[in-house]
Amino acid sequence: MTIGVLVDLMLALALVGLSLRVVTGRALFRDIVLFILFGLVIALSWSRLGAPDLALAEAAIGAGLTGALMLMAYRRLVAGGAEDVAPRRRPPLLAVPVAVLTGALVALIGLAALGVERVPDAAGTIVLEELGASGLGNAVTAVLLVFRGLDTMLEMAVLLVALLGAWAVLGEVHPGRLHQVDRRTPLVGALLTTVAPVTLLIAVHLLLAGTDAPGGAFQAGAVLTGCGVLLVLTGTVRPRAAAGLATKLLVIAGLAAFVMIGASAVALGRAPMSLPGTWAVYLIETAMMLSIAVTMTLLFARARALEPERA
Amino acid sequence: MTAIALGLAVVFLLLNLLAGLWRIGQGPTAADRMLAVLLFGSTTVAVLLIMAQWLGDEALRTVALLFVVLATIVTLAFVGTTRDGERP
Amino acid sequence: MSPSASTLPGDWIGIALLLLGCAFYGAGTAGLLRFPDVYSRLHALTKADNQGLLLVCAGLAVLARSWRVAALLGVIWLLGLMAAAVSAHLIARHARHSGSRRTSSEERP
Amino acid sequence: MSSAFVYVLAASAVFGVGVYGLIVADHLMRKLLSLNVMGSAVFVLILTVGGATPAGPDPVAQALILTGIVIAVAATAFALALIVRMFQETGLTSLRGRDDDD
Amino acid sequence: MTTEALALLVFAPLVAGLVVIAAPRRAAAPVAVAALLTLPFGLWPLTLVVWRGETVQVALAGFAPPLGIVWRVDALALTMLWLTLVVVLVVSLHALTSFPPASESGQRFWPLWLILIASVHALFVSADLFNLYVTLELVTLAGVAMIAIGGKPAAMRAAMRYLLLGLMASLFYLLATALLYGQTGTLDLYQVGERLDDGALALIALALMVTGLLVKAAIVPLHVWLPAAHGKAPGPVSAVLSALVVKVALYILIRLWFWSGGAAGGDGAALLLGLLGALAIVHGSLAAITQTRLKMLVAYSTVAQLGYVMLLFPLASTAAFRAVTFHMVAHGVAKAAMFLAAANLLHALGSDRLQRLVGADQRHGVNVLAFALAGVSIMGLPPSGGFVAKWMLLEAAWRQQGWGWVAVISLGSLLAAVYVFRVVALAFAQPKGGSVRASVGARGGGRFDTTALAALLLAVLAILLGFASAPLVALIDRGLPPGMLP
Repeated sequence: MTIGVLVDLMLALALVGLSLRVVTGRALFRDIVLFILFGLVIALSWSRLGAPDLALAEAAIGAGLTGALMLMAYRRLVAGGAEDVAPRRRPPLLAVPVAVLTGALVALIGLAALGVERVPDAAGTIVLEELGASGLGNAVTAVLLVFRGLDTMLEMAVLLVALLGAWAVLGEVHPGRLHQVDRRTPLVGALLTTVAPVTLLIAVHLLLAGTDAPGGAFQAGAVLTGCGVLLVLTGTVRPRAAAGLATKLLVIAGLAAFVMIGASAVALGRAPMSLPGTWAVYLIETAMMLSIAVTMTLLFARARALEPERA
Repeated sequence: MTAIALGLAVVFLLLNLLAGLWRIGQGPTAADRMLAVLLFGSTTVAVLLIMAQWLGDEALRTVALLFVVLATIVTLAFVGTTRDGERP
Repeated sequence: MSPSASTLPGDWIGIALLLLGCAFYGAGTAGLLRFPDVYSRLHALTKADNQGLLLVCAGLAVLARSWRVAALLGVIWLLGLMAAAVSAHLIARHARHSGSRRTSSEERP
Repeated sequence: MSSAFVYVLAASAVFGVGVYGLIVADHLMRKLLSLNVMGSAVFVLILTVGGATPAGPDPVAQALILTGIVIAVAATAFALALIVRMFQETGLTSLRGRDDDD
Repeated sequence: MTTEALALLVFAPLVAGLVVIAAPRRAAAPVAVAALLTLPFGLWPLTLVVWRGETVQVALAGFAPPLGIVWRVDALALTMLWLTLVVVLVVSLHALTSFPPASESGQRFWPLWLILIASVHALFVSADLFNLYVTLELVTLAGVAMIAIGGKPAAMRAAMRYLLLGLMASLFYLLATALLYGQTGTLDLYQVGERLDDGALALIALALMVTGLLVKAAIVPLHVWLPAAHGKAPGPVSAVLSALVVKVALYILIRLWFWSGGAAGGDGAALLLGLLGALAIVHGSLAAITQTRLKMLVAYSTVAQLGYVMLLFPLASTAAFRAVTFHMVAHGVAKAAMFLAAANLLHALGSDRLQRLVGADQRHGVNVLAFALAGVSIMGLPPSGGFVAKWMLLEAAWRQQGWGWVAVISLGSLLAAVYVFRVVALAFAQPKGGSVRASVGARGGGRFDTTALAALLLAVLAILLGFASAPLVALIDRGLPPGMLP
């Protein structure tokens, strides 16, 4: 057994232990914290499995964003008087056998699948062969934007629908009251002036490098969301009653860019979703990054729009 | 030798993480749990940096950078979250 | 840089720094586990971990033999320092507001 | 024993745990946590059973996971919005009880 | 020409949805209507090609599978697209009144509605397992959002349950997709079918996928989310959920079974699916009979009617395929009519408790008529579309001497008659004391407006399908699964 496998075993142990606590615990706040750590360990696992693109996405989205969203929702429930600690209840009789059986079944097929010999012309292999033609150096980005762009376009639609759905059930918005961390606290102010620009830099770096190295619009968008969340939490921006045109345009930008380029290809006599060049990849990715960041920040703030807080 | 040292360092830091889990389970206050998250954050950064060297994967340094930047945000979300929520 | 099979003389310095850094991490964790109240735990953890991160970064910079990587590691350490400072401050403030007390202050007059 | 072997076992266990949580959990947010845990398990399984190329894990499998991660966070965000509003309207954080009201 | 047509079906509603979000309110109605009216022009060229017995294929971005995704329209897909077109156009007519595009509620409804249409189109034409996952997720999320749109507690509870179960089902589907990809190296439905062996691994993967789809298709016993979700949603949403959205999962299931090697599961699995269908028919119908609310009754009727589709798997003959596909169309049209009529009555009477219906025929005759006509089709009485479908299915079962199936199909129609007649009889009943009590809480539902017109239009179509069944059957015959002969 090599040290590598030892590391894998430890991560695996942490995954199983954490998931058990997250799922069976009875103090919600603690278990959300554990869930964030679960995401962190998953990110480490991606690193071990040789998938840095996924590690980046998991760090930013899986652990960071989902965790922050959960904490925020928790805060709203508790502010409304919800109980944190659940009473102990007898679990349904079949729950344990069903869970154990499902797990065992999945393990069985997963292990069996490991033994399957790889097809020589698997899609992933062809991607690597055709990578040169796509003009990109990062195979994952090439799949997402060039080879299977339709999936990514529809995924942007999913994100948009999530926001529209959240808006539909928003109810009354109370402008203002969101943050509890005062941005005039000296350290927080310093944080804002350093971390916010650094997040911006990292986002741009991930976006630009993402065509050839790990990274891309999703990771960049998630990092940028981190910046947005920071602004919301420190009260630098506050919710507004209605979304203006700028907000709406930012929210739809990613999908709109994809749709326009994908559909205009048809008008030019090419197959739908063909991209006219590498510049289109950058254009779409930039639009996607902005849309992801704005959408997720709005979902986090539970707002239709945000505006700078006037001091 | 270098590879072994790097691997052992990762194993040692992961053991630290597992120990931190105990503090989260134990509490007793929300702040204690958040402290453990802090431990997780800083240790993960170190693990990622060492793994970048160990596995020869440049991109993991970017992941580490991302962690450093985003770690504070979770703390901020936490501080805003628990004032009247978490019982001590 | 790819993992090298042979160890150059300079690498020993890197490894030593790295392992020393890990030891600091271990000390921080020990503090988190053993110290009596939230403030002392905070103290132990953030201080030791930052020191640990510095040593780990230094060790890795030696091992990587690349100025670019060294610079990146430096930036990461600085940001980590910043993040730890702010986080520790916020957590401590939160703990004080929600009524946690220092065990030691009860013992001293 | 290979890395993939370890992660398949772990992910399967985590998947089972998630199923358990989905059945047993009462609080909607915990159900959502369980779903997310299950989702992560599925993602790990996709990468491990998706096969590998000489240049690392299958890029198509990675792209599928990235898409899956974004869909998961979008669905989670929407579900949380729904949970919060439901709580504001009914004071409930679970789906227990009857559906019958005007 | 066909490429443009296909692109139009997906992109036009999507673009319209985006414009409605960003443009001023008064632009919403014209934009939405314009987009909807372009859809027939997309469908027509496709129909011409498919009618010649060909299949339309478009490799997206020019990459053939396994590298890329393919849009593929055969007769089955085209049939579902036509169902979508009819239902969507008429229900949109209803929505123009019930969710005025310039109003606050309309501003919430229309973008989701247009994106839902685009995603249903994208789903029916997709021939890629993972792309189907994304579209399925999109359809589900849009559906959930639209159920919850009014912010009523009961609707939100229903939406929540639907969302949780839907997400779980998606994970099963996704896991199975990964397993199939690992084995075949492709995500294309048809290539998977060619490359898949019938080893245990493939079977388990398919079983996982089928389980996920059964949840999304609300097949008993995995139907628990459906009644409230469809029953508590706003009228146009209920209509489109019952007519299209649940069919979407069944469509993928049929594709998987007959085109991607799912039938390798063997007779045992097929029988199991058929039995679930039979159970759905009986349970759904009995539950519908015991409901005290109109929309819940209609929702349980959907649970029952979906069961018929499942009979295809054990029968697995050309006749059964024809019958079931016809049934999906006939039920889609009739059920949309029924939900619209029920929603109109609910709106007019202020409640959809069945007792409130007494005497409804006098003030809300059009809606009652629409409900009754649609009911004729649901029951399977001649000369409706429902009759043709059930008759064909009965014949298919009879010819294979599946007496059990024959009994279930007949019983289902009988039970359907009970719940439909119960409603109609109440509506035509003489109110106590001879006065029209229904006027209490009435909100201007007496007029013959576009909402009633929409319900009636669909109901009439449901009947007309019985008279004009030949072209539809001829279309279905052009896209039989591989191995089935006309």
